[in-house]
Amino acid sequence: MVNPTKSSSKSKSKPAKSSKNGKSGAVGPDESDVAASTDHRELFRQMFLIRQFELACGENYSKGLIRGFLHLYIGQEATGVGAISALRKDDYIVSNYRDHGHALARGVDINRSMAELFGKATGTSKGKGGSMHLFDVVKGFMGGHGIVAGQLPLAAGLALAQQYQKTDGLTMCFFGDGSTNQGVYHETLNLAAVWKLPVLFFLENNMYGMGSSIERVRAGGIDFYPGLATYEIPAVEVDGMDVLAVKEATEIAVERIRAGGGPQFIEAKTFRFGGHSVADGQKYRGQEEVKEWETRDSVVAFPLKLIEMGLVTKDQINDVKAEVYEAVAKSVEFAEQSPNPDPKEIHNDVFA
Amino acid sequence: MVNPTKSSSKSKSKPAKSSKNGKSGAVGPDESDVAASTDHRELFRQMFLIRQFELACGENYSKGLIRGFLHLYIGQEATGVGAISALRKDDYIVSNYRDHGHALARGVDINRSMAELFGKATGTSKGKGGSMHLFDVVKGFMGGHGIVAGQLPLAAGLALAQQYQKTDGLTMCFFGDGSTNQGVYHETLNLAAVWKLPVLFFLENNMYGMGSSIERVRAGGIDFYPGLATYEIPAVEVDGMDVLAVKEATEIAVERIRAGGGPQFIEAKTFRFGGHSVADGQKYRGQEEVKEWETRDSVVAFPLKLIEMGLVTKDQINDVKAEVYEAVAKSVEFAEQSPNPDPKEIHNDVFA
Amino acid sequence: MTEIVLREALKRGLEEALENDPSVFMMGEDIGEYGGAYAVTDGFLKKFGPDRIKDTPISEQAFLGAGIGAAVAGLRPIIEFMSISFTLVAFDQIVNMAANLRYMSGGQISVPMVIRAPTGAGVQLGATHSQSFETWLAEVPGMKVVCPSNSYDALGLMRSAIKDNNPVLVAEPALLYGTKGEVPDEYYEVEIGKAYVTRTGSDVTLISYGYGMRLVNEAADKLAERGVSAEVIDLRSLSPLDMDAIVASVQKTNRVVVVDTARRIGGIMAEVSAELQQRAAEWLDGPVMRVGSDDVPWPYNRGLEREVLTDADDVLKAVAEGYGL
Amino acid sequence: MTEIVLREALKRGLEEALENDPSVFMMGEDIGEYGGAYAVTDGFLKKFGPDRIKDTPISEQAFLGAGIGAAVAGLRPIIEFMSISFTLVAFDQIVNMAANLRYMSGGQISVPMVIRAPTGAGVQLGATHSQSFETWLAEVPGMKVVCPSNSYDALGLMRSAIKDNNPVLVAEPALLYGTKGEVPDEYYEVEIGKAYVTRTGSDVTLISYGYGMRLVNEAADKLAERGVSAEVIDLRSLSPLDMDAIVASVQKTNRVVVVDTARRIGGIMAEVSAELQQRAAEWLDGPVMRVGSDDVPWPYNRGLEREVLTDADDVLKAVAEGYGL
Ligand SMILES: Cc1ncc(C[n+]2csc(CCOP(=O)(O)OP(=O)(O)O)c2C)c(N)n1
Ligand SMILES: Cc1ncc(C[n+]2csc(CCOP(=O)(O)OP(=O)(O)O)c2C)c(N)n1
Ligand SMILES: [Mg+2]
Ligand SMILES: [Mg+2]
Repeated sequence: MVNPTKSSSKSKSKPAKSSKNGKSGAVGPDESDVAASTDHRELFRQMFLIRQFELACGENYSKGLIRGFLHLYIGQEATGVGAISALRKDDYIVSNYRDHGHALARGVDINRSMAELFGKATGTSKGKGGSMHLFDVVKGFMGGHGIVAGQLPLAAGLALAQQYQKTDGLTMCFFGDGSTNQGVYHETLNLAAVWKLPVLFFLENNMYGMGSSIERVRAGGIDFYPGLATYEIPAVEVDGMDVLAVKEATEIAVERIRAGGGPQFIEAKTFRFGGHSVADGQKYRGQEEVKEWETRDSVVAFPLKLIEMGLVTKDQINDVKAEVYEAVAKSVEFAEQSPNPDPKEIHNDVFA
Repeated sequence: MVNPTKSSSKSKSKPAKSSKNGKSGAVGPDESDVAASTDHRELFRQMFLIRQFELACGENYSKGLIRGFLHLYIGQEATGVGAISALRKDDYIVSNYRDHGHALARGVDINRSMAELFGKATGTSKGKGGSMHLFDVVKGFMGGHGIVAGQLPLAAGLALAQQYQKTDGLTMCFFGDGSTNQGVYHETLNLAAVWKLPVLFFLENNMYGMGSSIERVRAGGIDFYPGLATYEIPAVEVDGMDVLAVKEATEIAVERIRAGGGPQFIEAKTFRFGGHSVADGQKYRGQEEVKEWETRDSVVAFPLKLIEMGLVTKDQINDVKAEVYEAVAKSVEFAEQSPNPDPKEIHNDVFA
Repeated sequence: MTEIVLREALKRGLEEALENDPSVFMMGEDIGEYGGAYAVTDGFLKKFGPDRIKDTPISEQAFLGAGIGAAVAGLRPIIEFMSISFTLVAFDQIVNMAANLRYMSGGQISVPMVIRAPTGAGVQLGATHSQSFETWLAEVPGMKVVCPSNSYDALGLMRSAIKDNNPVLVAEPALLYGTKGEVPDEYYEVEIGKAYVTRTGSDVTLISYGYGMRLVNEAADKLAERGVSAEVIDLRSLSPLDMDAIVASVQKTNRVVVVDTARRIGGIMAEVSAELQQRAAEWLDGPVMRVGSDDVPWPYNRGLEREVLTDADDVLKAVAEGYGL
Repeated sequence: MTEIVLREALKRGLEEALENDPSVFMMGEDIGEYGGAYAVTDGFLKKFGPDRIKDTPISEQAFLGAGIGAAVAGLRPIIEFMSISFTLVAFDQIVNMAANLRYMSGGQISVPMVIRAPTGAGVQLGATHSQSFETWLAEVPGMKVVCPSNSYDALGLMRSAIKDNNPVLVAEPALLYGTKGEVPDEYYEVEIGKAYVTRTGSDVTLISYGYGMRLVNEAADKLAERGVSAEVIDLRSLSPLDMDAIVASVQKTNRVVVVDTARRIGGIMAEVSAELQQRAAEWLDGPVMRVGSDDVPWPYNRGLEREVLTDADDVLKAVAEGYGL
């Protein structure tokens, strides 16, 4: 069992400190490793892609081209990217309604993702799912899901199949702090533990469930991972603003699961820089808190650090950026130009 | 906060040892106290009454005079009697479907209770509720409830009203080990803790949920109380076969609640000597385990101990027994002779 | 008379009750600091304080159930769900506890509780957020279910719901929160269990409720243009259902179309249709025509959602098909 | 042909699938060591082992939801609920997940899962344990719902349900587990979505399903005694609903009574009745008569429960009232 790291930060308005535990904390990369450098660039590319994608989503929501509920991942990029980078292609990922970042990090096609948000026939779900319901089964991306914590048993079931079929695949399940107050969360943790399912519970603790600071709605404070001991599920905390720390913590957990260790739990402390959804005026929190977290923006800090460490050059970063700008612009173009689904489509996909 | 006592017993087939913690363990009564002697006799009377009542229920089920599901409390008498003896009249009690013992310990009329099981018009619920749904609102007995763990939020809500109305009353909620696997259990614990509700969560851990030994269906072993730390709810374990230990542990918890300490949790280790319901053949467990627990039968052991300590005489015990035999016989007679409800009754009590 | 939007009418009903009755309090997710997902409770926390405006964890089973307990103990809780779609996670508490407790206790218990929830499709929220479970809950004995289509009824029904000694679901059509309507300045209530004839007519009866009233009104206007006189009934209360009012109208017009913006299949309009057979078959000049949305999950795409969602044209088509008008 | 009770028929269907298809497995409370609350899975644990016969915690949301996940990944889980009343705690998973996933994913996902649950009142289990939620789930697009009334259908429907690539609820009438019926020795299936005319007749069509078939058969016998020839239809499948078969029969008899032992109000028979209006109104000599149990929670007392529960006499009364037969 991994010993939970004790969080040093107890105040709700302070960004989580990097974990002090060397195992899950940020560790400097081996500077001579070219592959690692490519990896780093790739991690940055994904984070930057997500950021730009989300910004484009926000813009197109304002224009009325994206509708319904839109939950952006801005601020949490390091978490999803770090976590998913530790997976294999045959693993499953299950997400909630804040799913764009997870989908893109998984390599779900950006054009089809944007098209889904535009509700187009070329979208991942043919325009039937929308922002909250990106799916790409070929990529093992088993959906965004709209009901808080409703996705947890799905993940347990996918993992059950992996176990039943005697593979060493696993299922990674993302969920937020607020969703731990749904009963089904607890039911699923217990079930996974009793059956030793190969599932990685990944809590993105961004300190708020919609307008509710966890401290107002949760007994037990801002740290969730110690509670996992109740279910005998090994749990660690990691700094969700540090992509390498997240990656490493996830790699360790993944290894344990593949070795038959049963479910594992990671709590990443992170923050959404914007509102819960684009309709949220954030009356419930002060801007200082947001500003403070923004100083740790991984999309800004990570490339700077890479340059500082001499792992990549400024030019390389700029190249990545240029590539991303183009990809996102193209995805919007693709989405705009894609056709709406045929009205007859409403009757398809009800039954298999 | 009360420090959880560590259970010394880890085997499923061993009766729980008396708690080593003096606070919640059995403490010899003050021998010179006449009032205490009456109390002891009363505790015994209640336990013996429940036992005889339950035996009578079983008999009348065999005769077909009681129908539906019938869950007997035999073996667990010390738990309910000890717990409820620590309450005030203005406190509420909420139970599950195994509710006869709780109702009788609360002083719900034995005739009307038996009549309810017979489905008669004179029953506590006019024959509409049956065994699983005894209610006596005047006595603060807020029901037996049939859906596993469904009664927990009801209890939290009653406690919320007590808090809202600024009384120092509290609500005691009984539930079984199996019910802790329902999500609503966790939702309720958290809610009660966040709002500091005056509710006493009383777990009757009889080691089985129907045919499922807790060890097969629960991660975390046979001890539940340590997990309450997650919710910051003070929790203790007590020997549920020892009526005085239960009473004392409950008194301490009750006091804390009345003093504004918020929710408290007691786990009583106990055992049902019979099947889950009268229809259960108990294929899932060996008879040695049952036999071992039966050696600790409080209905037998408690009066012997009282006599041994010179607190009551054998005659006094026999007087109590005679009184109980008569009361139970009369209750059956009352139930048998009571009229069935008028068929028109089906339309009453749907709306207020 | 003042003109206010439906959201304001609901708000006024809640505010009044909170002001006048100390046993009234509210619970729900983000109703306090956030001000409510649809801003119905905006400003309440400041005005009434955290003891009466209780922000809850995302624990619908627990807080709905706690509402039941508080009601049983004599308070009058008002529970907000962010969406009627989320009532599903608390269905056991609503159906098995709130609605059954009185009966199971032989009448010892009453549950004077209001459940409020935005309902219906139409704003591209997709399959899990666009449902209309008021039609299921209307089938549960022990529950009352109302659904206002305008500001007047919203305030009047809210007053009655809060005063009622039973669990009452107030289904609030999400598409109508911003719709204006006149509300008297003097006190009034709208009785639960009474439908309302919003327009009298002689040729055909159109029956709906909530957002569906938009459609039947539009259809009635178009019918009037071609000289067909439609009588329009707003159910307002799905349970108890005012079959007397429906039957009386059908006896007059001899033609009827029932309309639900929820799915056409099942639900309250199947019930109205079936019951009309029993109570007014001999008065009918044709079949009870039933109009509703397609029997598929709600899609996200705007065009698809519009395609699924029934509209005034469907109502006109049904009038024509059923009665040649 | 062999005569076996309905429980045995279900058991045979399950056993066969477990034997022949390694992707089939079962989950549920006490289906293993205990042998199942209604003994349907008795002996399975020993025969198939704990990997395939999974005893679960009392966590309906989690294990039903895990069934969905396993189905999505290509397995064929069969989930047992101890009572259909307990599906309520998992309604969100069933309705919002199992039934919606395919649509929300644009057809990428299928959920080949069977949910089994005893249904119905009649054994004095009271308000919370006697319900019939198959009628609600039959209204959910993406779900299939079947309910056998005899051993033949129980086995045939179970085979089809397990082979189906969609979530299928098999509602098992609790009162019929011990009822005998003939079952062919050779392999057969009963197609989901097809009703069955169990008795042909010319004067009136009686429609029911599950335990209700007892009533309509009894009523048909009594009608025959007085020379009235009843056609009897067993829906077998509540969704898809075989309206074609129903309409065909009504076109022949011109009279119809729909019968549910669940509550008369709402549910599947309201749907059949409403739809008959649209599709066969011109063939009907009278109103679609609807028979069902009283609109109250289920009481415990035997006499009261019998009073609430509809019976063959109610069916006869409806035939007389509606059609003077
Ligand atoms: C059962 C249910 N209740 C309420 C909601 C409305 N809702 C959607 S997201 C959300 C907050 C969830 O917070 P958290 O789990 O922390 O995730 P985050 O949005 O912070 O990523 C709420 C209340 C819902 N979708 N489902
Ligand atoms: C939601 C739900 N699922 C299943 C059941 C069936 N059931 C009734 S009691 C029971 C076992 C409960 O065990 P426990 O909580 O330990 O209480 P005990 O019977 O041991 O007192 C089960 C599974 C139910 N009533 N409700
Ligand atoms: Mg959050
Ligand atoms: Mg137990």
